[in-house]
Amino acid sequence: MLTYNLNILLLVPIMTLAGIVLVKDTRNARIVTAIGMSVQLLLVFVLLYMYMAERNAGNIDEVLFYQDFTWYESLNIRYSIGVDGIAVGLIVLTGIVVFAGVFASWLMKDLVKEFFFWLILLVTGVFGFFISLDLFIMFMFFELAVIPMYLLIGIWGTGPKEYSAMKLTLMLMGASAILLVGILGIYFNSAPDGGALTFNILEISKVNIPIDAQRFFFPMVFVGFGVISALFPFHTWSPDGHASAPTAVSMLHAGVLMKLGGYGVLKVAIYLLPDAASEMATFFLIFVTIGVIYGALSAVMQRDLKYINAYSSVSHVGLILFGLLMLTKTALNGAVLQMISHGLITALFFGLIGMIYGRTHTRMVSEMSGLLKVMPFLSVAYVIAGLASLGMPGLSGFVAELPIFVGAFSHPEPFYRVITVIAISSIVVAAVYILRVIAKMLMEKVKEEANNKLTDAKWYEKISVISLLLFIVAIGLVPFWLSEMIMTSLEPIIRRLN
Amino acid sequence: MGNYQYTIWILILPFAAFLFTGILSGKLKPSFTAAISIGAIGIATVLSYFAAIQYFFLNASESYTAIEAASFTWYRLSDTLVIDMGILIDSISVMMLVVITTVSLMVHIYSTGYMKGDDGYARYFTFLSLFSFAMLGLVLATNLIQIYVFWELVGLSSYLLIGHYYQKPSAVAAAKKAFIVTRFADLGFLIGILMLSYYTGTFSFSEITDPNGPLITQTIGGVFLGLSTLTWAMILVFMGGAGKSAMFPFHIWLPDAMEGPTPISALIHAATMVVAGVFLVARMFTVYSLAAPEALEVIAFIGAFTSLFAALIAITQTDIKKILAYSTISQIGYMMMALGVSGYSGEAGLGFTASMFHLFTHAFFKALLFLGAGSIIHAVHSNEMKDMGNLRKHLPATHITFLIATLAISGIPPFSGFFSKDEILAAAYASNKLYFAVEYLVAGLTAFYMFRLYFKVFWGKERTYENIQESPASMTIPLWILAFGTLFAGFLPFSHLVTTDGIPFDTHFHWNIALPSVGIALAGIFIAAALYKKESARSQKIAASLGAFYSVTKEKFYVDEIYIFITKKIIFNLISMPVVWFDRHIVDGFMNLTGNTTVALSFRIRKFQSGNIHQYALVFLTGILIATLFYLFYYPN
Amino acid sequence: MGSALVLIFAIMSVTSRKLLRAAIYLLFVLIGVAIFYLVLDYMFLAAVQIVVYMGGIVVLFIFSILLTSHLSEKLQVVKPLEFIIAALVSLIGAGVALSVISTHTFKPVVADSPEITVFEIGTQLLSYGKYGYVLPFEVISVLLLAAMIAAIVIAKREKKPES
Amino acid sequence: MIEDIPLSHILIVSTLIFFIGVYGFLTRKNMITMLISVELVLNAVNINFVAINRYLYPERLEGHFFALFVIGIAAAEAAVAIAIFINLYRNIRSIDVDEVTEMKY
Amino acid sequence: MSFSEIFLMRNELLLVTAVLVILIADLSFDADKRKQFYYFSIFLVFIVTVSGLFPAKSGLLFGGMYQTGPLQAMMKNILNFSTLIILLQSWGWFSHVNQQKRIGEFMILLLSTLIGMGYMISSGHFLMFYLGLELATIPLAALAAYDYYNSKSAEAGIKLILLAAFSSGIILFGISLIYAITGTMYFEGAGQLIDGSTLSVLGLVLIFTGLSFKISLVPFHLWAADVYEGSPIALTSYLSVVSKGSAVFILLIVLNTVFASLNDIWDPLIYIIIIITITVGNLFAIRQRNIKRFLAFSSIAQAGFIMLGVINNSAFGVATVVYFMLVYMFSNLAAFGVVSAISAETGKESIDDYKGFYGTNPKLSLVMMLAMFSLAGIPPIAGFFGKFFLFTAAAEKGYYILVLIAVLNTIISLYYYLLIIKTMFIEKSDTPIPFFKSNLPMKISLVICVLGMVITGFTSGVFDYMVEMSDQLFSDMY
Repeated sequence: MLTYNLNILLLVPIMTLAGIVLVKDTRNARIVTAIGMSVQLLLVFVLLYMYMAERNAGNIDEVLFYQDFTWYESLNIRYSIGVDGIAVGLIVLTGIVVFAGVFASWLMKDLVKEFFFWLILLVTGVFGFFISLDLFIMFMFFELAVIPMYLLIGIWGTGPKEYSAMKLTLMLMGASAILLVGILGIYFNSAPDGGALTFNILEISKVNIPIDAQRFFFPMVFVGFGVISALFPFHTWSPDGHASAPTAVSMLHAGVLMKLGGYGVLKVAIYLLPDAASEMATFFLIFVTIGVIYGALSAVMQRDLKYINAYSSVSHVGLILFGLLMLTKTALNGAVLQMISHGLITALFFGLIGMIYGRTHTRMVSEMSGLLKVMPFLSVAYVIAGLASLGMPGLSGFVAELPIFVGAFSHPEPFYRVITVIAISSIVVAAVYILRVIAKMLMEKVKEEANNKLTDAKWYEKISVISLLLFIVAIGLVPFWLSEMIMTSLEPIIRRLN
Repeated sequence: MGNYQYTIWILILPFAAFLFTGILSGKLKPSFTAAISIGAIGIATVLSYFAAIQYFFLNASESYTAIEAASFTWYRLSDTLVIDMGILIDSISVMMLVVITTVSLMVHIYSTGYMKGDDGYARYFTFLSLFSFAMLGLVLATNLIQIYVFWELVGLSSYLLIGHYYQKPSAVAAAKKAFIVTRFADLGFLIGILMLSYYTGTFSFSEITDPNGPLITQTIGGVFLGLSTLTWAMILVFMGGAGKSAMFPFHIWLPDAMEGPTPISALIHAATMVVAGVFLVARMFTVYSLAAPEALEVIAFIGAFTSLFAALIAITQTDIKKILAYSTISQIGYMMMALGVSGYSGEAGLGFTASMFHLFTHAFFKALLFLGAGSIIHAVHSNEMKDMGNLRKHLPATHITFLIATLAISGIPPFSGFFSKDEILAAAYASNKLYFAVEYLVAGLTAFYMFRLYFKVFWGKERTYENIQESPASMTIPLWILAFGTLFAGFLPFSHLVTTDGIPFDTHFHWNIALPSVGIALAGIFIAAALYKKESARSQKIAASLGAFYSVTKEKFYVDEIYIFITKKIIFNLISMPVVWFDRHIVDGFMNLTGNTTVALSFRIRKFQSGNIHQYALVFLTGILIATLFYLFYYPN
Repeated sequence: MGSALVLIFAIMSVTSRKLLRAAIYLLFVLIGVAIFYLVLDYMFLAAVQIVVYMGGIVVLFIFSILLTSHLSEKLQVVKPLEFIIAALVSLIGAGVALSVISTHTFKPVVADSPEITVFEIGTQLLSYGKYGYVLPFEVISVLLLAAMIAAIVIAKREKKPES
Repeated sequence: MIEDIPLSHILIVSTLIFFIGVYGFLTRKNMITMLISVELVLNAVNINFVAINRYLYPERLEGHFFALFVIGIAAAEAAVAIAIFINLYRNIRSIDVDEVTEMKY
Repeated sequence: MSFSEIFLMRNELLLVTAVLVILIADLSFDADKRKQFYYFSIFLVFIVTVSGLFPAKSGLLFGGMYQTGPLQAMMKNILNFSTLIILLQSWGWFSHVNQQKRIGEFMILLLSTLIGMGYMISSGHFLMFYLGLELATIPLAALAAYDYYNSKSAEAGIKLILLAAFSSGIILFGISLIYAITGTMYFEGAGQLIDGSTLSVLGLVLIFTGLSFKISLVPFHLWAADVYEGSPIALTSYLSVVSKGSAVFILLIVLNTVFASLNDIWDPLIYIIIIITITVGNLFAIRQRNIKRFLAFSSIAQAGFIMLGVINNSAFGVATVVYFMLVYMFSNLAAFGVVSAISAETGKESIDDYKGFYGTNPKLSLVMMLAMFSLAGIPPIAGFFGKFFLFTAAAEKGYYILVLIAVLNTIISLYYYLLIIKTMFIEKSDTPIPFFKSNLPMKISLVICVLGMVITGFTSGVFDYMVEMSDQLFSDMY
């Protein structure tokens, strides 16, 4: 039987990196990147297909395509990789977003080689993170995915880029520092009954870490991963970082990187420390809920498109954590779907904002109007993104948020239902800020003379936009395949929780 | 029973038309787009009529039962909670099918004339298809989530169509307002759904509304503020309905929604979408009636209040579409009130039947009114009554059809409105005399303001018009067809078709109610005729004599201003602004402070490194001393 | 009383305002220490002390003093605050060390010890077994070589080339 | 003769010399005097070694040899230090420690 | 002792030979052949380094005064290797006219300190320890003052020698106390006889602080920044890598042999010192504008991290320390290599001068960036693995709070490392350092460092081998 070698997901980006380094002129650098990421996208779909085929064939292993090599023998660090449905979903997301991102930054002007190099390095980290099953390599890829961000924002960003880049990097690395302690804690408690300590998630999931240790380390792991998912009050890196980042980086960061946090919370904090998760969920839920509402309310008052979207991300990614902390299967499923859905939507948003900015040279909502007339393609895409973001059925946002709310509401504790009601109200606020932008920016008459001459999307921008749109609609209309894939993979986690 | 599999095409066709024309927008000829849309809705209409005939008249059994014509699992939320997409055929959905497809088809045809030459012609038809699809999906929904899905899609298409003239700021604002207000109401709906699903573990109507089902037979949930949790859930569900159906206090979006093209107002904001709330309450009526009667009381109250409130405002408006909008609100209030006073099963369920009946007839005459108004606007290029007068000469077809509809809405026999309104009044009379009195008054007010409109537009003084002429056939034919419907819809034996429990019952005519209601309607007409048939100063005098009351109603009771106050002043300025400030200065400030403190600290302690060897040695030695003393006191062995 | 004298000289050598005098007081201290060694029967050590210190180090000091200072010049004293802190730290340090040492019960003193001859010292110094010191001896020779080169290379400076 | 002088007496003296040296190191401004203070410190330590050897462990000469090597190293250290002092003196015409605070913070 | 056993000491013997050969060769190479002489000397060091790669046996010499084993050999290899790299990086500095003549002396002094460190690491006796320490310090002071037209250099030399003398006085006092208690100076014997009395604790504190001075742990670090700044760059890197590494290693040996039974007592001491060392080092590093001084404080902070491995006080901890030293060597020397290349070429040592450096010298700035990332502990560069293992070592003992404080401090350190990267990559300058070509030895050294930084982390064999050796060392010795 044919099996899928997950290493290829790392190999292709690495070869792309090598290609970028080797080519001489800048034009070729982006072509190499585009080819590399197209191949990667193709491989991602092959993975998706093979995963589903394998599952349909009745393979009920917790993870598929498992590979395991001993790396550091003395610490029992292993290079173990494998994917479950959740990981596959997020890998698909990453593949699409990076593909779209490369095309969105087609016109990148200075230091093109370097830009694509760092971008692909970041992507390598992300793919590595999603396939890894060993806490050590997971952590390694996590940091690998974060650090190129500094240069990407610092060199190619706009506005107060140095400040934003530094803040973002320090806060995220600070979080990963806390996370590191949590991981070490898990490691040293991974064999409470004797035996070899291990970083392997699958193995740790078979033992029960002592409850005291869980109580001590759960907050660390949760906060560590939570910060990259813009956990209140550690979210402030996000608006500044997103606002300053170049287009493709915002896309990847909001689209994919913020999901590392959610994935980590699910696969490490909740899966490995289930008892503490149940105990402490209430406490953290308060912060998460504040974040959800707070992000939405902040977005209402912003004037800069990127800030609006960044705060909206705070709110929407907050919903991911919200769903995760509910610890019910439905909510978890919704949270994972929300990761994918929000990833696509926000990437589309940032991509479009970048494209619009590239034409109008402003991101201030008040300085634009009537764009629908001059750039219908981009504007319509923006409207669809907006609708998806505010949870319009038929688009992915709805099918992701609905299970979160249903799952959250099915929690037996009344407190959870009350808090859910509060969280749900964010979708109304979302409608307010999204429609406000659409109304002001896209509709009415073109007030600015110069804007009348602007052109609509070029072919590469269309590729970027359509690839994202396609999936937003596909998931929105036919959520079944994705949610089933995730649901089966949630089983082990649910079993651990009970 | 029968095979209703084909009904799936009623949904698929408009959707296919939407997708096809949407994706290929710009590549197709506009007229071809229109043709596709019309073709799709046309076939859907035929199928709907066929389904109606099959359901109501080819049905062998005595009662009408709900049939799930099609169903597939769209989305599995958990092992037990499943979202299906399907088609539920029962008396109200079939009735709605007829209403929607008919009015929609008429509007489609009408629009080919009305929208001719418009920039967004193709886009308009694309969205019309989307709306038809969404509205049909809504009424055919088999479960709460499906209805919510299509509910939102209906809202979306309403938003898109209101904003059709997107370069006009007022249209943009109206679209946004409509969306946000209904969205807010939908929040309640969604929470209500969640509460129901929490208690029942299902979304399916067949289980939730089963009179012998667990939700109704067993008391579940606790008590909150004196009402059971279920009641609260049902009130929240109604909140969603109130939003869509523009019940007070969510009515504010509907008059503004008249910024959309007039055919849209006819279709969405008069005949179909706005009655979705009524439909929703009817859909859940079993639960309301058997398990949450308090919620039903709320509905009745809101309905009665809104109908009076909107009627009062309608009297003073000058924009013909606004008048019609307020009249729509008022009429939906009627329907809501009727549902609210209705009992369950048999004769007691008259209110339900009456409400559905009124919904049915209202769709015809209100669509007709709007399309007529559209025809007028098409000719006059204005919405304001001051620009109109004596139009009966110029627009004869429009005039006749408009008059028929006006008589129908005023409740003059034998027009359809008379029969349905009569049943509503009878139901109110049987249940609550106060509501009866209110509705009785509203009937008079309705007749008054409708005829005020009629007289001002079609009689009165001649204005100067630029090449005014009757609308083309594509617009007048739908008017005639709808007029035909308005004339004869009232004779349908509704109590034999649409009842609370599906079992037909006989109604007798309530002469004691019908005659006075006709009387008050005629009174309203006469007053209107006296005041407005000829241009005179009398109306202004009366308005002046009413003073404050007149201006308050003209300003729509300042509800809009209250909303703006709440959103702008309270939510934006008092909540959002502080949140943003808090975020920038406190939360982010704290992060920056941490960084700055570190750097500042770094500057503070630099003296430590003075460059002087003495000091270095001193620090060295002090370090040793501290360590030693630490051990002397902590490890004194 | 001998020890008191040594202490006094020590204090004077660190407080004297005249540089050369400080060196001379150091010399006295060193002599005192040598006498200690003698008292303790470590003749060889005493001899080394006198030869190396007095013959080497102190002479080195005096030379360097002559090279770098004017003899009449009085040494500057540190600021009062610095003085107080230094004195305080030293006193506390001494107090702590003394209290620790004085409270410690050492193992009983071995009164009689074998006579140590220079021959024995020589043998041990060159033995490579346990308690043999040939390796340190070699190492210190490397050290001295290095120190010598170091001192020369630093002190022997050429005129700065014009560049 | 060691019967007359108790070990603790010698240790007290050596400790005092040690701290006198330390005090000198902390207060003397001239580098040569600082070096003198260091020599005091080393001598104090030497006394320790020798005394402990003699009183407690006379069978092995470890302390004795240690002291021997310390003396040697003290000499080497002093030589290098003075070479550097002289070099500094050529550069800045002073060997006062307060003058060598060019690098700080 | 047989003849073959003397080969256990081959590292030191070869070094001594090399010193002697250089001494003689110095006389035979003419003034115009200094470069050949330089290469010749490097070749000698290279031979010594290579000889260290042959498998090492463990054994005791001279009755236990000298003890060696694979781990010690490995540590010496690291030190030799570092010295080799430092010498490779020094040509730029050597080639200046006034330095050319004195290459020989410089080499001799540097190698003699290396001999001292070798003996110190291998010592099994306090006397050897002390002699090694002094041999590793006194010539260094001379080297610090080597640039004798520069008053800063002399100042550095003075600060180093005076404070080193002072600290060795303190160590000696501590040794005398231990001697008073145990009556022996052999580590093994002393370890068995140490009793945990207050006196022994005092001895422990004194010896520990004396060594802390060498490692530059706060508050015994104050000399480090000044000396690093004032010294020639070659010596700065030597101090920060070689000298520090050897001191850490002997501290490990002393703590785990002599004071093994007192580990409950020294744990809190190290615990506190780690916290203040990392924090103070970081806080000072933030503000530095001189790149050498900056690296000095960064290496002070790094020393604090190293102590995380020491506090583990088991074989694993020792292995993590040695591994980190290896990684740290590559990273720090890469950084110093770039600094010294720039310094030799332009004389610029201020961080502000590095603005726009990437525009003119992309390769060097990439090396610098890698070094900074490695020092900050960013994967997949070796520094990440080094730090991770150190944290693991501390966490193994259950010091999670300590690890937390340490990892939070890595954020501060990341901040200032990023500042350097920012200066080079992001900030623009009107007068950037112009493009220049590095000399061949420099290139070689930088390539080695980069390869080391990249490969060491991925090849798990290195670390696993160290753990194994360290286990063996512990089972042999203690």
